[in-house]
Amino acid sequence: MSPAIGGEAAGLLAADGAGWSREGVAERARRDLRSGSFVNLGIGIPQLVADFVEPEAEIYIHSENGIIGAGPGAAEGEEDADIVDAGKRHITLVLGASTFDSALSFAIMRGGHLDYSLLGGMEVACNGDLANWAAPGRTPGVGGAMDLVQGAKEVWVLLLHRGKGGESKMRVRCELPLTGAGVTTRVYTDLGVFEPAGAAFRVIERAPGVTRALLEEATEAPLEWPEPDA
Amino acid sequence: MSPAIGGEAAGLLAADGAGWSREGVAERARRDLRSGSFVNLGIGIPQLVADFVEPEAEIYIHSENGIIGAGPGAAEGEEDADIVDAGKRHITLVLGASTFDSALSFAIMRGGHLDYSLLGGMEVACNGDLANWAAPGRTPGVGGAMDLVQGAKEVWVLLLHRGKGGESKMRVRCELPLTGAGVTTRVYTDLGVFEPAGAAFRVIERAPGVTRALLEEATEAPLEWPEPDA
Amino acid sequence: MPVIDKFTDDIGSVVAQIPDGATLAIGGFGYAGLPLTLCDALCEADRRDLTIVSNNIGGEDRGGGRLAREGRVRKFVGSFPIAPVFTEQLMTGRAEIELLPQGTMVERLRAAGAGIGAFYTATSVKTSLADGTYPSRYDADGHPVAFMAPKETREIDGRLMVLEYALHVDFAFVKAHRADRLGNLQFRLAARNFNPAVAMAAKVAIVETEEFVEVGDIEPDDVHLPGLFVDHVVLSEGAAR
Amino acid sequence: MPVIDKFTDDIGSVVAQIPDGATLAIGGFGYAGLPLTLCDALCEADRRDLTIVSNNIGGEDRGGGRLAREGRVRKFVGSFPIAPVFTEQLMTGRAEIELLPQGTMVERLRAAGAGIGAFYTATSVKTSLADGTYPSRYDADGHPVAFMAPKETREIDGRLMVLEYALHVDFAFVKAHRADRLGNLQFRLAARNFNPAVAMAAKVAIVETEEFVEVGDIEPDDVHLPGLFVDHVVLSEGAAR
Repeated sequence: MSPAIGGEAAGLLAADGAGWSREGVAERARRDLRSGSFVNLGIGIPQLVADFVEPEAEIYIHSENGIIGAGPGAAEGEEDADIVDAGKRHITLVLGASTFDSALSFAIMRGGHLDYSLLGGMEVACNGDLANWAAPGRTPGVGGAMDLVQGAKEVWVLLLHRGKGGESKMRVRCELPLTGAGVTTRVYTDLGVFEPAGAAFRVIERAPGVTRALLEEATEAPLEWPEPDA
Repeated sequence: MSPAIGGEAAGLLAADGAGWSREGVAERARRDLRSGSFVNLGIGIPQLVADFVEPEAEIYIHSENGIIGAGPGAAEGEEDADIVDAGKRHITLVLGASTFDSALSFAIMRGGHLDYSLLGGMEVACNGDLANWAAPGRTPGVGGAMDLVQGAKEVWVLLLHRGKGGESKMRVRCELPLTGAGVTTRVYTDLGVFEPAGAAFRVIERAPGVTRALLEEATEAPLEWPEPDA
Repeated sequence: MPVIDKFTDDIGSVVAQIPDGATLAIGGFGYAGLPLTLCDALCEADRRDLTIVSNNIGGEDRGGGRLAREGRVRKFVGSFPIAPVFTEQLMTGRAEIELLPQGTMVERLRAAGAGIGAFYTATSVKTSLADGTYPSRYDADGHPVAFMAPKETREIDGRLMVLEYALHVDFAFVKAHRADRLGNLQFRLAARNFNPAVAMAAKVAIVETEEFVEVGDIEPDDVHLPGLFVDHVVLSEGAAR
Repeated sequence: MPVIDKFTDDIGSVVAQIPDGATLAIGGFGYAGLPLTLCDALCEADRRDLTIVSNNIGGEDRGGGRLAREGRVRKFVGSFPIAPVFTEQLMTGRAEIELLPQGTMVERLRAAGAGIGAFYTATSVKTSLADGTYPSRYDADGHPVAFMAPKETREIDGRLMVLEYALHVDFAFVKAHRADRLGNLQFRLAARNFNPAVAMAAKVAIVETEEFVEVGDIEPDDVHLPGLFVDHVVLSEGAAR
């Protein structure tokens, strides 16, 4: 799988320092992961989440190619040809890891046994639709993206709120080909945390320094504010 | 699985010593098994086939509960609680055996990976229909019988030609509930070897001392004789 | 204190969460891989009206056999109902049956665990288990009053097949050879049988193990069922921790 | 001389039975479990017009990547077509594609091996891979001229699912860690991946192994794929017998 495919599109970070960095988005999402859970980290910002998971939390990472308990990258010279992750990088296994064939690996996803599936996104819509696999002008590859959005107890999309040209990736309807319809349960962007609520995104949290006006400008879809929000 | 269920019905051996014994039927069927093949032996006469398979033939026996390479019964005092066959007897494993879960075990059957499935029969019809799981007045249990008739390259039925009352088990149509429709590829009885040919059983071989008249009397279905047969 | 610790000594509390009327799948073939300790605990908790999904019922004195003998089984789903007491309850209208070919049963459990909604198989096509003529319930006088639903058929690649749906269960009883606190399981030889499939199909999978080991003691390739399928682990009676 | 001996040194003869135009499934994810020796032999045998079923094509220089680079792939069935040369052939009408979600691909292979005719899954429902809008073939100018067939849908348990058929293949290339002359295979860690499924789905499964061992050297519980799924075993290049 090429990291260029099936993940996020390039995006624009808020120019004035408001909001989170890519790492900040990953760190913010990690804070919501329950200790002792099983999680798949897709390509893009989700991969960064691993850096914020301390071993004591016992959050086990599933890799679609047949691993539960994927660990950090292998040190140079200590790569094992038979241990790679979904991005084909040489990694390590943590204590208590298990390895299995792809049929079981996708049974784990589709069967609803993962607590969280974290994915990158090109576009996400307030009805929960996600587009993250086919961008114009690229050779289309789908990998495990369509499997990863089916079955996990929570499907979180981690992406930058706006594209390079400033266009909103938080849409009423996705224009790019869908990865899954109505599958997203939560969205983490550089500007905040959101939940698809049908006709609008419900605002769960604004990132530091992000004003209500900025959010409304940056979001194509309507926003639904919590009652006490100013 | 109880040996009383899913196998053969009691039967009548030719009174005058003509034909094969139950062991003889098993031995005759074994002669047609290719060396180096994989075979499942159902309850009834098929179980006796194992006694005629010499180790040098490398015929590997599949047991539906998750074994390839089922060996002879365990010696007294040497039983391993985790090694039983489809009849729940304590057995041994041969060198090169493999063990696996039931999902794979039945994938092996249904997927057509066994060379032979040998089953007992209550009735078999010349259209290939087999009834071997539900007899009147018994609690119905089906076990793996319906799986065993699907997928194996050859499905052989081993049974006595006639029931206790002398009634033919080689029928135009099965009266008992079917295990599978049109599944039988060959039939071995105490009186001979046959192939379902649609509207008749084709006679492949008569057992020693079995006359054409005896066969015709003992068989409800029409018989199709090979050209040069007297 | 580790974050994940599925092991407990308190079998009673684990079994207590199973209510009367629950659907429970039980691993094992004969006594191999049969979770005896858990079945005994369920009997001692006096649970009734259970729907039991297992290959057989009554082939053994303990396990499902004991559940049937004590009249705790309202419905049996499986391939071999050979407990005379269950048969008698069935034929007098006090119990029900869904009879499944063994391979279809395990594939339906796997489908439930694997997110497959339904599948087509040739097994049971053109038989009474597929055509709506097999009685699932009798009246007090032993006359059939309900039948298993006829199975939808479809020709695939020139072969007639029946449609079989995923078989989800509330709870599973699983017998493992070795288990760690993460719930990683290793089975042994022919004791593996239905155990992985029942665990995968269950909302709550309860495991008894012959041996409880440290995390890492089971090599990654020897984990036959990863811990994320498992909710609770207890020791089999007679096993030493 | 044993009756069953699937091992041979003569890779050329084994590969020679694969004709031009064959359908071939290849195991491996990245280089882990990728049968390089067999893929090289197929290139050296100069086979063309192949239908290749594998997770990706062109992610690696060797394996499927080499087959694509040398223009041997008429149709790719899998989840990641990332060889530029294949893309160019696709967009100029010289190659075709059937794009599958990775999990659907492996489940379709397993179904073929397990005698399951078809199954329902929610994966790809309401996407272009299921609604008949994804191009499978282009003309010389890069305009789509054929599309993947729309997938039948059905609601199961309140969830919309698509029907996926078993994916049978003529041949499979499999990479094992250890193999014996019966064809019993053991894989290692993340090199297992698609290898069992491609072997199960194939009429003829051809294995290369890192190590060739005696019958009995692989314990019964460590046989990840029993020999009856395997037809031929060769040694991987660089591996010592």
